[in-house]
Amino acid sequence: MIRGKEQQPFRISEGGEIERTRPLAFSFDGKSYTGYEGDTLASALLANGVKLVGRSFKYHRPRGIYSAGPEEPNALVNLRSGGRQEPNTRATQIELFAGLEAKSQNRWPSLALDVMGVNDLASRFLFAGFYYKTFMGIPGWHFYEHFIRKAAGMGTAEHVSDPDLYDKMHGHADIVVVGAGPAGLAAALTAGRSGARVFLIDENDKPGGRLRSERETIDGKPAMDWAASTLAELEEMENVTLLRRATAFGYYDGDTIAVLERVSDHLPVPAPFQVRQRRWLIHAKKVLLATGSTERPLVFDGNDRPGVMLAGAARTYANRFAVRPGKHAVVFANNDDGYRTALDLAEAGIEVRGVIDPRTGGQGPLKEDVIAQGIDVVSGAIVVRTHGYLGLAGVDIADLATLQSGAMPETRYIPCDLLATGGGWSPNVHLYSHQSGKPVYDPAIAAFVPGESRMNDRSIGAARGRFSLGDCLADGYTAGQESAEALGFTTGAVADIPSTDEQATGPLKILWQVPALPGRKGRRFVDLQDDVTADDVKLAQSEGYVSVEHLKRYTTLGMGTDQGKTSNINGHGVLAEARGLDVSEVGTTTFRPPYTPVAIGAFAGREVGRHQNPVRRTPMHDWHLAHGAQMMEAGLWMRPQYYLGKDEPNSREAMFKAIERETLAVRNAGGISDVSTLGKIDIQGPDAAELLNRVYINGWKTLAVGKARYGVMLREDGVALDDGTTSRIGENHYYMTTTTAEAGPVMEHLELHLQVHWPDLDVKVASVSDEWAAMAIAGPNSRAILQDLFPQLDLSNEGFPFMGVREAKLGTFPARIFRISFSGELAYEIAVPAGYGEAAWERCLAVGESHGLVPYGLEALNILRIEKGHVTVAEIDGRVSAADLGFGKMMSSKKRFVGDALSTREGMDDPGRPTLVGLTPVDGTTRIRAGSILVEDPKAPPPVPKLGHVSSTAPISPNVGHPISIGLLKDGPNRIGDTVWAVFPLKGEAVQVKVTSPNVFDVEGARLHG
Amino acid sequence: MADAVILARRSALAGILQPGDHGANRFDGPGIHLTERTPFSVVQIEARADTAPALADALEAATGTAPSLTPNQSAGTGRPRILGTGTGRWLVVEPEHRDLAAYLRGALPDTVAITDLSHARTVLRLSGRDTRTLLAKGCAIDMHASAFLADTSRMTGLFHAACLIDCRSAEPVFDIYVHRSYAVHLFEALLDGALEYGCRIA
Amino acid sequence: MAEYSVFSLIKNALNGHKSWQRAWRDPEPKPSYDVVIVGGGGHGLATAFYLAKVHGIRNVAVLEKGWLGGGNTGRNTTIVRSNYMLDDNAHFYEKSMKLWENLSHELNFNVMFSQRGVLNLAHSDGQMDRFARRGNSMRLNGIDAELLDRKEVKRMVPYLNYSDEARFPIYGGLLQPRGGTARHDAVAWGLARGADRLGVDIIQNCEVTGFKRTGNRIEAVETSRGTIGCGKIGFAVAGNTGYLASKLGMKLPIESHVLQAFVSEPLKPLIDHVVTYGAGHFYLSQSDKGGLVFGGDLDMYNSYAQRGNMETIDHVMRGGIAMVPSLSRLRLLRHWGGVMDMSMDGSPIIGKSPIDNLYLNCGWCYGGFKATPGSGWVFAHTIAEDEPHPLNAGLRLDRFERGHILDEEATGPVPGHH
Amino acid sequence: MLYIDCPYCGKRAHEEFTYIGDATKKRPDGAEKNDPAWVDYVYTRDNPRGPHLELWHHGLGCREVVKVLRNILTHEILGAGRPADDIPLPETETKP
Repeated sequence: MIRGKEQQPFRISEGGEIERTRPLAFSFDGKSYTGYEGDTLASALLANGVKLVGRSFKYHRPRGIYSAGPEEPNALVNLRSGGRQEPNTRATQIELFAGLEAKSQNRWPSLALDVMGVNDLASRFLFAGFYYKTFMGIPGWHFYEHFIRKAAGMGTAEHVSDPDLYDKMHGHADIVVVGAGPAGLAAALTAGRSGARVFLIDENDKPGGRLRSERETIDGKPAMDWAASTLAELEEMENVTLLRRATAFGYYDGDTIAVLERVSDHLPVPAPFQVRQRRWLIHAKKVLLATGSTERPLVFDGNDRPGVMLAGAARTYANRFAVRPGKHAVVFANNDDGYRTALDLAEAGIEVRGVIDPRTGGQGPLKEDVIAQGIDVVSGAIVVRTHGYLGLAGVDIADLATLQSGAMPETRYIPCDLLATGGGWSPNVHLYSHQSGKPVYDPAIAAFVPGESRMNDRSIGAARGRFSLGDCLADGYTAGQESAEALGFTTGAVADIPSTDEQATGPLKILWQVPALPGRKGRRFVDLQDDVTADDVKLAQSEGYVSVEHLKRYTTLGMGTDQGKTSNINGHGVLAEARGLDVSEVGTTTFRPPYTPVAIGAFAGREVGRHQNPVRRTPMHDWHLAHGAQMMEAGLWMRPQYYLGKDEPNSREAMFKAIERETLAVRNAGGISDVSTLGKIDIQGPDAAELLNRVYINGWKTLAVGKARYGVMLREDGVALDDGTTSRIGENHYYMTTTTAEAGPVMEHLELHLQVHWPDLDVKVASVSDEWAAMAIAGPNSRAILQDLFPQLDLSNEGFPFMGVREAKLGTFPARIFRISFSGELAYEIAVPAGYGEAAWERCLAVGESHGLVPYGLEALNILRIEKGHVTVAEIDGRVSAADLGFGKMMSSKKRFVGDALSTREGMDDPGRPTLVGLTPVDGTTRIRAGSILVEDPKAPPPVPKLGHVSSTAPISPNVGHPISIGLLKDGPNRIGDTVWAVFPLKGEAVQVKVTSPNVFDVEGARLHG
Repeated sequence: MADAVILARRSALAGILQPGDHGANRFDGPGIHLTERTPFSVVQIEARADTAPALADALEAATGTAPSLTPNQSAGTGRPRILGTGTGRWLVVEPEHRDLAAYLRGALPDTVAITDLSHARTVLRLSGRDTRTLLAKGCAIDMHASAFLADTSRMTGLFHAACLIDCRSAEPVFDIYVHRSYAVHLFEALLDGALEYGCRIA
Repeated sequence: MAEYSVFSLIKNALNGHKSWQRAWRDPEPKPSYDVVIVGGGGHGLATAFYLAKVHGIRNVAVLEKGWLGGGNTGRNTTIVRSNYMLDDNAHFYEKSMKLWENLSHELNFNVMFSQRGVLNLAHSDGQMDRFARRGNSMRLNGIDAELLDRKEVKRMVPYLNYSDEARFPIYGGLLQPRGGTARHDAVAWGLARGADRLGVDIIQNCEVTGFKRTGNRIEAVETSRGTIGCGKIGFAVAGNTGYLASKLGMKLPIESHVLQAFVSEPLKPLIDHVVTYGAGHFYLSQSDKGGLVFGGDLDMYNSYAQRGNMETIDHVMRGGIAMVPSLSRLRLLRHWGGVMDMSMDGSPIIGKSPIDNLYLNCGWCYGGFKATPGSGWVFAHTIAEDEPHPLNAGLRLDRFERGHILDEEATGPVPGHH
Repeated sequence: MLYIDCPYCGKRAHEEFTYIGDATKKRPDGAEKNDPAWVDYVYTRDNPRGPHLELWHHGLGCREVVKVLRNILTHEILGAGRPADDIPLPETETKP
């Protein structure tokens, strides 16, 4: 496509990995451009001559593309739009796709004209940590903060929802190889050939790593040929899984590698049913970290100008993307990469106007090659300053020795639009460090390398400071083979390690900061993203922030989205120089996961929206929905709150009407409610009664077969854990019920005690919560309804007394019937196997219709039980004792039970503790709110002494005729008949209340026993 | 009396499981086949640890299937199949055709705790090309064919629900026993995860 | 030492920042001190500061094994609040809140205390009732609190998930308007500078390795920088309290657990308050630098490692997206862990110990940061007077054997559940 | 993930387990109600900065309680067994 070519003035006509037959249109800041498939956004922008791509964090300085990978500090853009908008996305890692939309960030009104650029002029006032020293006065920090926050931040996010899906996957491997550069490919190859299960994980669209960026050879052929054939062999192996576009972002316990696979980020939108990203957790027996290394910048005056670029990145753009990152280049490096870069740039048709090398003397064959090409090499020299504003115009160079002697050197100006710069390479020790691995300093490469392995990991190739291609290959072949063998796989003969034709290189010259010209106040940026300069580091040091952690926190060095990939070690080097120490003595900050930032959605996977947590459904769930039930969450369960009639709107009035209707129906005729959510535990064995005796406060040895008993359990610290009924349904067979909320904890409580503390008890417990559907039928007509359901049963008070238990058939299937009551009415609970639950429920309603039976929900249930003073989780709230709930007398003194010992402590045994009482408004009409506090004097100034609180209330109690509530009141039993105040200062309310017994309805229990 | 209505044992997935093809339409056919096995009988039997071998013998005598004393092993072809679920604890399972719990109560000594869980478990059968991958989405155990062999089972968490996963064949065919109240949740999670492979529900 | 102010800032800017002094000295340890505080985090430094300022005890050393504020002071989620229900906690944390409100002035160091409001969301009627009880108790204790219904919550924080798709709908919330955040590192530095200016010796890289005892007294501490005599000694070492106590043969009602914290990439202002999700463990605020700072529940097992695991990370992120769906595409930049000294009832322990001249300040669970000035204030009082202040009388160590438990979360003696 | 070797189920990720706590605390069954052993049992902990014996409940597995020896400074799992098992420190020194 000719059009694409015209628009890409910096594109080289041949070479690279791009598909020139597949042009892709994209836009940046609203302007349209064209790139090619195989481009990144960064390479496509460079191809189009776009150099200014962002503004820095603090000073809003113009910034360009600095790198070609995950370390990018500058080129952060807001990618896509609407719900798919992604702020702070590194242009260097965005694969170009058709229609890509990107915008620059942290500028207003435009990238070229940014008003906040005024910060740059005021930079002397905005030095490191300036905000700790001011903004303390009137009107206070919160006022100033408003403006600081607006100025800070990087990208802009909006509250829009994400239309894409995320997935999570587990993997298991013998060997995980992280990174598919030469070392990783070689390791995966030898490990894979052994038959071991191998995961090879690479963050790029295709394997090769640095091989893609260099012009090296393996066995005399282009290195990428070797990579391609290796890849082809790996793809044939069923035991090898290759994850592309997948970043191993964290190393977790148990040799678990967390990986983010970007499944669809290279597409305009994910395909139907396809996810955007997939988060893997891969459990490995061995981990080979072939994570490569990151090039360090050089720190000099004006090193942040658009057009200044890492040397390795310049090679990447030229070699892999066929892009000239400039027309006239200067190379400035403290190692032989400078010469390699000059050669590659020259090959790409860029005019190289000089290689500035701070070293003196001969450095070997690469330098000779450069000189042979007629490129000017200036030894013992440095770049002392750059020129230009929105883009590089030229550099000043000077003699290093002269500068270091304190004299003012002569400077020479070289006009250029590209300055390729490199300070050596730092191994990527991030994953190694995530598991508390301690990197050690290697002075030969002026970088930290992995120290001792704490996990089953081994770093190979550049990740451990072996930078030559030959070393990387050898490391990979050997590590893959040895790791497989250590796991018991056979690898046969040692594979031939391919040969390379690298040139020897000389040592680098450590240069943490390039000296500034005397008297010049130029800024030398250590951290490009967060605008931390060498002077900031020195200021922090002079103020005593000398630990690397203090430095990081005081100056924000390394706190950006790049986590200091290009800045940390230079910053620590500058600090070390200021302190007169070696870098190894100041150490490094701790690398934290993730290696590169990970979308929060990828951790949630599909567990979002209504799938955030499982929903538990009772066997009658569908019936409730079909019959007007308004459902509410009860933990993971959904339960009916109340039932609306066919044509009733879901309004507040209708709700109150429904609740009243249901409450009255239970008291006057009959109601049925779904109590399937209660925990149910099957207890079998000769020691079952002994177990019950030990976990409940009351005695269980005398309970007869066919009878149920109410019990209360305590925690070991004497606080009430749960209550419920347990029935004896056979000689050695009991059926325990728990509250809905405590079903799990009680089961675990029993299992723990049986397995750990009382293994001698011959008893087994099994959860049968899901086996039984349960429904409560309550009300004066319940006996008649039951009789219709179970004509075979004698339901008289004598034949089936209160707390009796019967087994009977309901039609053809078994049912358990319990004469127990939560509402205080004559009531029964029927349990049937869950698959018959809905049928039994419908049967009850069909039979009960003529008796006025209606379904009732939790709201009515709550009113009914408050009328009776029965407690729920609102009272058993994790702080009350059995005695507080009025169960003091139930606590048996004839046996020992869990929680008895610590119940006797003074604080637990104090008779003045708040105790359960009933509370009625003195005026008979004012509603008492739950959560009210009971006080003597509603007008007392704070702090007001508290007597207790209101735990449960019913704003309407149609049966009693006035609002009712229960609560806990200090010295409660002795205060019955008194009045106190229930205050609710959150709404400015105070209600005078009369203290009563908790039970205010049918106190004698005539109905229950009716 | 409408006993016929009452007799109808209702699956937790009644009305939820929609037969047909769902999700991606793959040229090589759906990667996942999903069915519910219902009605199904599931009975837990548990012995005191020192009587486990004796119970195993009694179980074999009663059912014709010898349960394995090795952890995580399944035995039997289906009528019944016996799955190890703990030390001295098994699930005896089969398609419902008799009152299995009552039968076992009659056939086993009374030192055994027998708990009918037929209604407490919903049983899903998953098969097809992508089954192991689908399971790996929601479960941390190793689903690879070399690690999760036929006639072994695992109790584990699958999409946050407690499950027993029984590998019937390396093909792969898996039976998944989930607590009834979680059945819809698990089904939805499985279907959601299966859409990219195509899912055929029978 | 020069005061920090906008004038000093301008003056220094014009002279090239040559005259800024060290924020605190780096002294050699003296042979002995009237009071030795072990632990150079916020609590230890605040204790030294108030010992010197309020009680005139200036011959004080703070011993820090690493770098100042390197423990939980420098790795928490920076939330400050006093929204407690139980009186003993409420009065103590409210004292701390009042100190926070003047702390930047008191220290002449901007700790960026930002009273942006702390909102706890409720997802059921029962939870609303519990919040009402807490809010009413706060009001009766003279602490600000507001109970918001769903509509009011929506007006305040419109970006939460109010849709029918939400698994746990929002019913309302409890707001403490005076709650907020502070710049955690600045608190350590400001206190260090403040204490130093009053004569306190802050000794970094000085690890306590043992104790010299005579009878029921500690005569001196053995450290990596020599033996240092002490008249009185206070522990303010959070997650390492049990470890130090074990060197004295003491067992405490404390377990060390790991709590993770998270920060997103920096963004322009997006979240203006501190908001907590009530149907899972997630809380969220945005730092002044722009990072969304969030946290969740403990990893639920004992740990001294300052890093956590993925299960909890997933749990937290799920909670986050459940509360604020727009978080989905934003990116997690960094996560880390802190070691929490979880007490057995979830409330702190500040007071005397079974050893005559040893005082304990521990059991902070994950609430230690907000307590920093209050903790130092009452601990200084306790050390100076050899007697707890009424504000920490309820936080005594012997409350466990006496049964006066302060279980704010009502979850019992299981440290992981608080 | 921590991988715990459940005596019945085999090696499983810790997310299948619920952490119970210190396994060295023996319930003082039979001790008098006012015996300080109860306060000690419920409240005080060694909390060692190193190997720690602890109980985990395999709730998403066989529902058995597993005793685990774990270095709580490094999270390294050094052994696992049933509650009554004696789990010795491994012979090789644990990594710091």
